[in-house]
Amino acid sequence: MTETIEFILDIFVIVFLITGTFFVLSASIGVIRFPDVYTRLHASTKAATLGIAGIMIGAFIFLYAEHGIVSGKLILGIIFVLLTAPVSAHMIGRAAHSSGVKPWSHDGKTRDAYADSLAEKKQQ
Amino acid sequence: MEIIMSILAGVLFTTGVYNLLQKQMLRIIIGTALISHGAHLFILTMGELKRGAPPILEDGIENYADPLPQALILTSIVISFGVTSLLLVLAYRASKENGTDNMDKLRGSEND
Amino acid sequence: MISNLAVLPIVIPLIAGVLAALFHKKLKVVRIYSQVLTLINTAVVTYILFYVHQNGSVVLESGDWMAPFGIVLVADMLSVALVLTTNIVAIACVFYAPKSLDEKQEEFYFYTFYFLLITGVSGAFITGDLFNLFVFFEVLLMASYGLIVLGGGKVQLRESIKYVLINLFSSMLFVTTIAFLYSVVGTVNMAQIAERVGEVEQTGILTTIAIMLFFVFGTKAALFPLYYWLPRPYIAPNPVISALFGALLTKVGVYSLIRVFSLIFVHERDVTHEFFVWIAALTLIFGAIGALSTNNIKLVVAYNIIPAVGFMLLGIGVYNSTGFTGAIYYLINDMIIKAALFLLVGAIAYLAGTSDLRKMRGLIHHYPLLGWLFFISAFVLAGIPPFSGFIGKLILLQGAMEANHIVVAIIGLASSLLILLSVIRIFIRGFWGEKDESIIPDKKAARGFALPVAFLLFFSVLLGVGAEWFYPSIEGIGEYLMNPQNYIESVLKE
Amino acid sequence: MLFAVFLPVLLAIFIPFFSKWKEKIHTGYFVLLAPLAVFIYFIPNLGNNFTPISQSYSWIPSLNIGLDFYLDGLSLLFVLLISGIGSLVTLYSIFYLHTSERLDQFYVYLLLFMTAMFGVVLSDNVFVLYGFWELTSISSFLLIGYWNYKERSRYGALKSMLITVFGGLSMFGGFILLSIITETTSIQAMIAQADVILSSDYFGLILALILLGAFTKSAQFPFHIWLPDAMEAPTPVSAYLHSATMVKAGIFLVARFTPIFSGNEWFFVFVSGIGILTLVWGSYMAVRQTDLKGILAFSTISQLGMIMAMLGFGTKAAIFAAVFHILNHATFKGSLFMIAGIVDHETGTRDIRRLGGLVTLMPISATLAFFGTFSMASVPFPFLNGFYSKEMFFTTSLELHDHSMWISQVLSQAIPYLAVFGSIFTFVYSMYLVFGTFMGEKKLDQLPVKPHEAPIGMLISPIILIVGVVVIGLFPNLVNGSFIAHTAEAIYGSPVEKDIYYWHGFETPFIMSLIVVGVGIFLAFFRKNWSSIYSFFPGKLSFNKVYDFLLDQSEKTSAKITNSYMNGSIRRYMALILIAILVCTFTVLAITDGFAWDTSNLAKITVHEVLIAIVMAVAAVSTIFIRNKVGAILILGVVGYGLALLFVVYRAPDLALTQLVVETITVALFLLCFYHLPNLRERTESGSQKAVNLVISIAFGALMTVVAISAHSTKLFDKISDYFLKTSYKLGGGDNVVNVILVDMRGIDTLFEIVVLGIAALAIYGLIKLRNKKEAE
Amino acid sequence: MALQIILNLVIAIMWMFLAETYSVVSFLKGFIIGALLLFMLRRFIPDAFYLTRVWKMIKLVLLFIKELLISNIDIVKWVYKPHKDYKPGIFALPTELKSNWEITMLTSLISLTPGTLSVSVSNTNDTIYIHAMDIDTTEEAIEAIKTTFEDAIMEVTR
Amino acid sequence: MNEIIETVTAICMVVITISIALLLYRVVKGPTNPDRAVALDAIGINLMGMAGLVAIMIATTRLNDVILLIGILLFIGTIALAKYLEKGVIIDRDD
Ligand code: NA
Ligand code: NA
Repeated sequence: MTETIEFILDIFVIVFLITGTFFVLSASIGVIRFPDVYTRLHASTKAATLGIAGIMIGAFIFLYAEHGIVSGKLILGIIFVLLTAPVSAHMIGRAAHSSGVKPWSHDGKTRDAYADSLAEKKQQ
Repeated sequence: MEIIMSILAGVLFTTGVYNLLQKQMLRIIIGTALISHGAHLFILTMGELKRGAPPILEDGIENYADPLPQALILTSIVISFGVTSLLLVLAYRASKENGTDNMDKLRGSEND
Repeated sequence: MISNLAVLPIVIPLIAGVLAALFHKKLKVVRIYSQVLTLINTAVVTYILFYVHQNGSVVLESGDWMAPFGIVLVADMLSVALVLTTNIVAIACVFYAPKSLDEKQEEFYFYTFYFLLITGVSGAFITGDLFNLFVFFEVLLMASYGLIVLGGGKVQLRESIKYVLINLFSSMLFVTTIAFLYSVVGTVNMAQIAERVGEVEQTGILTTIAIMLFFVFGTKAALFPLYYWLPRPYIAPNPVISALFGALLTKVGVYSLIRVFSLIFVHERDVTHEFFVWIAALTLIFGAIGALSTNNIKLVVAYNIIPAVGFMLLGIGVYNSTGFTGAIYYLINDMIIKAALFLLVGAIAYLAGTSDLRKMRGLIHHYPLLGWLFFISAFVLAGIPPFSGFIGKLILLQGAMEANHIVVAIIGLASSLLILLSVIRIFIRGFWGEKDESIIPDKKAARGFALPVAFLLFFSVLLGVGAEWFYPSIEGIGEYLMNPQNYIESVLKE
Repeated sequence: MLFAVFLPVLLAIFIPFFSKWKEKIHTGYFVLLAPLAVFIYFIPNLGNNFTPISQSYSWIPSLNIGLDFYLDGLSLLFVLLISGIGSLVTLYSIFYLHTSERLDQFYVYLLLFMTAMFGVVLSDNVFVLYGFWELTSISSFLLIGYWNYKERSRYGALKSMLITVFGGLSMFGGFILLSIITETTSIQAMIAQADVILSSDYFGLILALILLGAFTKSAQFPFHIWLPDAMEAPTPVSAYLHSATMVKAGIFLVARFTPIFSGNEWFFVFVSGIGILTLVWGSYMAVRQTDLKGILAFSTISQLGMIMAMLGFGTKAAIFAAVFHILNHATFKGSLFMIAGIVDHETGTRDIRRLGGLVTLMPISATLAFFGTFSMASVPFPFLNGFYSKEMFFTTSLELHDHSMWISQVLSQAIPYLAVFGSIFTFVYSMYLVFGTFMGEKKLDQLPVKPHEAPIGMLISPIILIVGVVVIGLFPNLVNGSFIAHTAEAIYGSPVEKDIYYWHGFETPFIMSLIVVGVGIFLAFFRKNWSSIYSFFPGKLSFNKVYDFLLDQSEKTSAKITNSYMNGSIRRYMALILIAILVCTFTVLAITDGFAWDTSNLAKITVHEVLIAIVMAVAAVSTIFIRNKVGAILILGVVGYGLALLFVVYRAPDLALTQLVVETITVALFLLCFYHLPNLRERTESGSQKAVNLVISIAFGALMTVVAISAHSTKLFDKISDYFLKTSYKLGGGDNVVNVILVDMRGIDTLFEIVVLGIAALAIYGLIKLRNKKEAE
Repeated sequence: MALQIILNLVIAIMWMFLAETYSVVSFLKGFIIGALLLFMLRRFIPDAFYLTRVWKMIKLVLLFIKELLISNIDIVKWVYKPHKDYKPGIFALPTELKSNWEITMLTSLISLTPGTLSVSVSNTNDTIYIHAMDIDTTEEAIEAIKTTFEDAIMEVTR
Repeated sequence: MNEIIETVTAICMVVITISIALLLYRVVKGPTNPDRAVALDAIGINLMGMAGLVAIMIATTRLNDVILLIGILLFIGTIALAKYLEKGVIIDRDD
């Protein structure tokens, strides 16, 4: 019985680790491939965050299955990352925008409602 | 692995020294930071790598990593931090006061 | 526990420094407090010196961790004698400080930095642990950084950066070298390192490490070709700070060289010590040339640090008990006279309104006392009898000649002449000559400056004229250094 | 004798108190007590039954330095000379120096000098002798610089000090070697071991070093150049130090060591060669001087050369003659200086071209001068002591030892001719001196002061000396057996019995004297016609110019050398330091065969660690190329975080934690401090500079790596850490061994690490706050 | 709400005393019993039953996670697409939420939604500017989602 | 089974290192500072993952602190960096 459970848990570990790592790698590739800082933010905040959560869950399960350790701090770490990632992304996005980075566009026409509204305000 | 780490630490020293030989304060200070990283890595390496568990005693574990280099590095990290912080503020003040961050222009003459 | 004596010279200034930070704004209090505590500390150290002289080295195993596992503090004659000299210099400086510093500088923790500098220096002298030596180096360096940037204007800030950078580099080289040494001998306790190095007769890698350590300490000690950083940063701050630097900082480097190359790395002397002798010769030459190169009186004194260090290194390099005795005698003498000279040129520059020799003349008409103090200092510096410089030089040269290093000894003599020329110029061009009527003499300030200097010169004369009271003990240290087994046994107690 | 030596200094201490009354009583009267007392104290030693006396006072016994005084014939001669002439000079100075001068300083220096001089001649301990020796230089320096508002004074003072201290230091070196070889510091004990010294490998060096001391002090060619400039001192000083006493210290030294050195032929070559050269050069140069004191200075140089030469001959007769001439020279030269001073004092000038015909205005001085100069010129009159010694000089120059080396043989042949040559010029300048000043036409219009005879007080001292000249001239044997024979014996080593006769017979020496007088008169008469030969030695080539050049260059070249590397550039400093470290360490590594390569004790290599290493390396390298400051700082952060990761990988969680926090704060601080500073610029250094930087940095990194690998491959001992692991819990009460080490076993490290951080905080606070205050003001 | 939590805790501890077993399990039992009690007596206690709020929170978190998963798959698709055929841009999204806390939650949720990333909030707190990977397809779709989010957040906070 | 986990962990480790290397490229390349910030943030997250993997490798919970700390510092660091890039200050001051 316990062996089966352990086996299943191990499978879980492997699955979590692999998917997690896959997402992390994808995020990095995204950061390389995407054309501007905003699109890169998409990649890094989302894929990397999830990936890391996957790896951590894998580690959590592993430590529980192999050593019977329930590591609260790991869970805390996951939650923390999940909660903070979008905030970080928002902050970087805002910083990028206010430091004048224009969003990339496929046809050269920038669609930027924010910049437009700022320009309007200035005119007023 | 020790050899690779020695090489890495050597690379840190190389890049650190190269930066140290530049003119701009920022580069120079970055150089010192790299050198201290290199030094710490050397200490760690000299204590042999991966020879056991982290040096936190647990029942049933016989082999531990050498704790002494770790203690020494810890002391050194804190000290380097203090020095680097001071150096940073000093560099900032010096470049503000002298109007340049180019050390080559901060040679001075003997009677000032 | 009598062995706790060893920690007092470190702890007293440490506590004093911390407390001084607490009421740093109350200048009147903090001045007297600092002066009193310096005197108390000196008294304690004097007692320790007598105790050690009577009963032998005091070894403190901190936290009761037996050597070599814990950090040991070793108060032997060498370290305590140097700590005492440090405190004598400190007395002069702490009484000079209120007259020389402006109140802003005093308020901004001068006295704290000052005490911690003493802490660091004393700690470096006393510790028996190589890594702990690094830590104390950092304490004294950090305190010196604090002092050098104190109230920094353009020049000071500029020179401080260079000073910090070079020292930072050499510190990092130091820790790395300690790591290498640890890898080979598996310990950082100096006595045990010495024992272990002796057991394997200093294999090649150990000699290489020894040379690296030499460069670490040599940079701090300002030896050829490592001294470039020293002169200008040393004259940038207030004279009292220059005096503390000139008297103490490089000397810690010299002390470390003496310790390490008498205790630990003594088995490949054909490589190491022979090398030192020639480095010493070059240091003597280039230092003296440097001192002659400038008309800035502060810079002249700063450059004069270098040949003095060359003399001491010569004493280490010849590796005989006479050489060590001379090096130590000279070291003690030099700590005192360098402090006196820095304080003096500081006072002169302050009173003359310039440190450019070409712009001063006839000062002796206004400030005769300072003039004569300077005159005497010049001869102490050049090693003219009967002052302390002479005794040190005599023993050193004897040591060098005993070791058949005649050429280097003669270089030493030649550099003495250049040294004399470099400082007597200041007397001739600055003090002699027609009275400069444009100067409105500040007699009171001059007296205030002169007293601490006279205090130091008193010791210099005492060490010369009263050499008989000191020499046998210092000779004892020289012999003690030639037998490292004594140190090892007193620490490891086998 | 201790008291006698230090009496002048003791007296000097009271001078400042005494000078309060100086308006009423001249300080000089008080000072006079010292030399007079010493003179009287030593006078009783004169007599035929003299035996050397030694007295010892302990000073630094453990260094074998003691106040060991030794009074033999040699030191007796000098002590009496110093105290005797000292008394006369002091007396003379009372009238020479007005009370409006800074007399207290003058007399303090003078007393200091007396002590120094007594010390030099009485000390048996080489190092004490050296000490007093330097003290004579110092006091001479102060006396020459007495009127230091004059540029020439300062110049002369420095010159004399540099040259004499140079010699002193050299002599000191010789003394140290002697003391090492003989294991004693007593001169007498060294003399007893003369054979040991002579056979030593270092004998040549010792000889050279000690002779350098003697030659500089006694103004021997080419070190004589300081003496003419020393004439800037007040005339009493010139008479005393720079003619009668201090300059004879070198003679004394050579005499003192003659028992040791004369056993070697090089002693003859050097001492006689230099001596005779000095004689010739000094007398030759004296003729072209126009300053009275200048003539006397060169005259002194040449006379000193003559004495030196005789000491070098080393024969019994020569030594006797040398000793005799020391005494004679002191008498006539001392008096001549005083007269020159009188002339200066009374006429306001010493320029002989502006003087003339003073004999009618200053008859006493003129008379004295005639005796003095004629004695100096060794005119064969039976009442002039100078003639006797000159005659002996000629005699001894003909009776030299046989020598084996060719150089000494050549020298032996040349000496008589050179002696005559030098003596001719001596005759010429002597005549020029006395006739130029006192005879011929009066040029009163050229004098600043209307001349008249000096006050009697000023004349007493020269009169006494000239009386000495005449008395010795008439009764030379008066001073012989009771006095100078002891001196000669002390130098020669065995009794020197010699009667002094006026008439030796019509032999070679007398012929030489006649030649001297004959040619001398001729040359003196037609001096103006041949003096153009001096232009063959243009001033530019003189040794003075060499000195000036050296002194000037000592500063200029030093500045050039020093400025070439001390240019304030931190890059340059670092580069030089690094190169030094590199060269030396690699060399040592190579010669000690320190490199080691042992792969048996390595941790397993894993791909990810290698990759981390590569990432860190790439990041580190890219700090060099990046141009954006924030980017550079962030990359530095990457390296730091990478290191933290390595700490994680290598089982050091505590380190990782600390590194993370520290790295983050550091990066933040970097950003904070460098936000307002300009962005990174393209590196503008030249290609060669870049190459140098690159080579240095790569070599340095390689050095560290190589040493690290070697150190790792040579683990020779067990680590003390095993003990920590074993005892951490038991004794330290903690299971985190690193923590236990930090807070317990190495608690001091931790305490002071915190101290370092605290100081840093205070310093940073000071840096920021002090600026704010300054800006507020 | 605080009162309810304290009451619940007190009940749980009281239960432990009553049961005379001091373990996590008995504490949990007591806690559940307390919660039930509070639920039953909710009419007599001021404020709404606090666990409903907790439940809503959990729902919000689940929503959060769901959106996260979806958005990640989207992103990965974009990452590996050979051609850059998306049309990114920034658009404005008006919101009714007022407090900083609420807006932060909303922007975070939006950031985790497929294809969108909040970039800024206007000074007046009434408009959120959002960067979209594909502006044409998302601009309408987001309107619907926004209301869901706003409701969910307001349920938790108000 | 454990060997498989070991292998998987090792592979994951390598992959993440590669991922960090890619991000490093972005840090160096930029082109804007916000780009660097993004990449740096991602590197931080990668580091957390690595620490988690190491924890699996040497089977210890001692690294949990490290993981959590990286998370916290990363968040603080990113926020600070973003504010810095926006305004040039990290801590708002009243003056
Ligand atoms: Na001048
Ligand atoms: Na001048």
